[in-house]
Amino acid sequence: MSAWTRILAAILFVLLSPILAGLLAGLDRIISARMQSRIGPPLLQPIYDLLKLFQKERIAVNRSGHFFLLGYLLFTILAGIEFFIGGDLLIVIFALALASVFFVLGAFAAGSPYSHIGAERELIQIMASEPMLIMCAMGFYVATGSFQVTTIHAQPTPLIATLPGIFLGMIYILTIKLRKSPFDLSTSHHAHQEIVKGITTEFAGPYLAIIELAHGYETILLLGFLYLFFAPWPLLALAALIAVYFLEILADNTHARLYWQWVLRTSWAFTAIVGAGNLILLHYLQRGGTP
Amino acid sequence: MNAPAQTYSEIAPERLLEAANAQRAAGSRLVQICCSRLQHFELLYSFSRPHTIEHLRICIPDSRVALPSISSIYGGSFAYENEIHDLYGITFTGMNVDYQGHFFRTAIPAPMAVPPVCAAPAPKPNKPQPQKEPT
Amino acid sequence: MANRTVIPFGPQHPVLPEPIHLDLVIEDEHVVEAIPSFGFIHRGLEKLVEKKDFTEFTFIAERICGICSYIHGMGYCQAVETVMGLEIPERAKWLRTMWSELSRIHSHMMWLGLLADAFGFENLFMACWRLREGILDVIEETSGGRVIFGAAKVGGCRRDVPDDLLARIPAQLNAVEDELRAITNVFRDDFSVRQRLCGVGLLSRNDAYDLGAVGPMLRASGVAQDSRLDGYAAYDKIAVEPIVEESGDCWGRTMVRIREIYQSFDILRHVLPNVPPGPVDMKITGAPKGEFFARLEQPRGEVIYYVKGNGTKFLDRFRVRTPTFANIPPLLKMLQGCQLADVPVIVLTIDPCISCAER
Amino acid sequence: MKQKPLTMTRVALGSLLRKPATVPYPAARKPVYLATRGHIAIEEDKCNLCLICDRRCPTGAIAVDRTGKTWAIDRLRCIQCNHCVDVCPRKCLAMENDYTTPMQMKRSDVVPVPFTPPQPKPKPAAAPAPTSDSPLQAKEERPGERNHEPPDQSSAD
Repeated sequence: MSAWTRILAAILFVLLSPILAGLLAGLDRIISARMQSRIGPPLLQPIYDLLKLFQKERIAVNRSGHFFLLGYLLFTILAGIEFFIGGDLLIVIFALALASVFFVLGAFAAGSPYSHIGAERELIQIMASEPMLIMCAMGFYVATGSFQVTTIHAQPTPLIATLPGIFLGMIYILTIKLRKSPFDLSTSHHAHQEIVKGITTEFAGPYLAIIELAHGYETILLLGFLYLFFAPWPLLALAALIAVYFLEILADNTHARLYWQWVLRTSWAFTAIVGAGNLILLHYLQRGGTP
Repeated sequence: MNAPAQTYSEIAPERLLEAANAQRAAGSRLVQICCSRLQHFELLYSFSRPHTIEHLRICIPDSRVALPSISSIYGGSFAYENEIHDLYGITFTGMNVDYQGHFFRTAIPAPMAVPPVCAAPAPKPNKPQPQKEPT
Repeated sequence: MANRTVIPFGPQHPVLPEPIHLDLVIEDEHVVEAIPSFGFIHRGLEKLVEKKDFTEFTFIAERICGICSYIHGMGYCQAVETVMGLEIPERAKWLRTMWSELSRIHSHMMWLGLLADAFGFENLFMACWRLREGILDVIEETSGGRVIFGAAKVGGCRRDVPDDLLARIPAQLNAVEDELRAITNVFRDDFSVRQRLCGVGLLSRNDAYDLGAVGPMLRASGVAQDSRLDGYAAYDKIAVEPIVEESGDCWGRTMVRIREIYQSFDILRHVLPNVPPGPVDMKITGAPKGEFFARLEQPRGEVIYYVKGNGTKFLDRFRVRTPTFANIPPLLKMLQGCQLADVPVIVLTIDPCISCAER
Repeated sequence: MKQKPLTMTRVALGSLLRKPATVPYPAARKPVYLATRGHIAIEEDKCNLCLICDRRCPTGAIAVDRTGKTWAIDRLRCIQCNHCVDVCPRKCLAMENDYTTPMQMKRSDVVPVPFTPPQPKPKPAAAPAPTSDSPLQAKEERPGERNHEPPDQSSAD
């Protein structure tokens, strides 16, 4: 990749992601509505929502909370840029983790008990999902010998062939990251939850818009991760991403919200079995293949 | 209608605990406690077994008379007793859960303690309470 | 983090659409104690009876609650009728029975939806409410209102239902029932639903009895109590078997209500073809003098109407003891020691209607 | 009993393929029934301003002005109980089965009534005396007459 293509990729990511994520969320809402026999909102509704949030009054519960939110947005964007310019996967994962920590700190900065419980649950969700992200990077490394996204992307054969377990694990934690049932613990797409909007309770107006924006960037970035599994065949990749997203919506519509203990237990168990199992198997296969 | 027979009997406030114990021993369920503000205060305790409902009537001349709580016998009675306390200002002694007047949030204390607009003359109470409180 | 926090829960809480305030003392995510307070929408309806003509008070009695509206109106009328010694026409009794059962089905289906919403199952919630529309349509077609029927009247019913309409209803009910099976099977079998309901909010048989639980709460703890057995309206001509579950947890209460929905369908199928011809109301003369406790079975449980008349057009005392009020002490008991995530589910399983508990 | 995962899938996918059950409200409306209690309408030609509906309305939504010759209803206060229709001696009120359009501010619908009371021939009375056309004059006064604080109209659930 030349320097210019890298800059172009970064700019495209920063500009297009919110629109793409907004359209995706709009589709998500329409399909969810249809699954519930409703007509649902217009396709562009999430984008209208975002623009409206930015126009609202700025009310601060605690100023430091907003500083942390900016950190959340900034590090999510940085992670995305690093990913889409073909940088180091480990830096992407660390920047993403840092962003989540900023988000949690932002929620802790507000005094509300709902916000606190939401933040605690968000920490638990990070604990549930982070091992899988790291395992994913390790899987790519074992399969390709590199943490560079460009190298992984340039593989001649799709990685899904060697890393199916890692792919399954990634779909699993995508549900957590997208805040879909049964994992919508810390906050949910609608307020009908025992801790209301949980981690986002105390943020309103432009600050809530920042969270939505960062969430959009994060979604695109995670879909980028999944894309890497099918990199040589873009059309198949697109089909796979659509299928995965549809399954996420279906899961959201066929599950109750579950307890955080259950989420932590099953996420660890599932990712350990499929992720670590895949890694170990791959390791032995490669050793056996090239003695 | 094969509705169960309803009986009303009037008892003195002192005999309330004793009567409630007897109901409990007979296996009755506490159905409700109702307070009415006529010229005096009238409390009705309803107990039911299959096919019978018994109502115990207690008349007290004004809300300063404290009544014993039956929550040691029927654990769920505290809700009724707190409600009557908050709406009528009658005090119950020995409640197992006492919300100290914070069960019902009312703008004015004891809003239901005013006598009815169109009150009939008070019925002749049987023994202990002569009607002596003109309001 | 074993420090105690107090979480204010309600009166404005999205998952608890009822104006009750609970101070939840929590430790980690466990509830140590729940302290209720209400009175946010105390409307003084019981006091209003002193200013309203006893026949016109029916309109207010119907509006004590928006869901079990019909039985409130009917219970009030029944209490007044008994005080006045009226025997209402046979057709009115059967129509009252029909509307009571329709109102039970629609209330239970709404409740199922709210419960699904409380544990975060939006699709199930929407499905229950979509099917409930079918029942609401029947109610609207027969009574003119969707939830406030406006059909109760001292001395009978305010409107008659044409016989051809009565003959058409069973087909509509069957259509709803067929679709409902798939939904109630989800409540019965689904893994994630069972995770959230089984073993949650246990109420033992003794506690249920001692704390004065009523309705599905009491029946789910193994006590067969159903006021319909008293035989008001036309229930003396219908065999009603109380539906009892033994488990005493949230799942048991859900099952009681689901089975009651199907029982109500059965009752309606028996009632509709048997509505006798004749007038639906009678002329009322005089005014109530005396007192009476009417006991009826609402969807939420046993409800008590106490009427004390003094021989004028204005009653001395009208008291409603709603099932929600009786279920508050068991609710507080169940909330002790539960998880924070279970609070909405447990509160929902008493099917709270705080506005009728406060009148 | 056995637990099964994903039992809702069939319902969800089925709904996805079917038409939505909701209607986009202001553009399309659900059908109403013959019996539906929608709103109160008046045939003003028949009305004789007898005030019965005004006095008997449980929420005080109807206001009849005899001097100004108007009949007015506050639609937000009206609870569609049909009582005014039942008590109207001239049968000029009716319950229509369609709903009124939602309003953006509180106002009363005022209907002018073209009623001229028959002239009381012999005595020149200042106020219209109880005639056969206005049978309400002898209505008993009630305690707490015309309770203008209506009970909560909204149906709380």
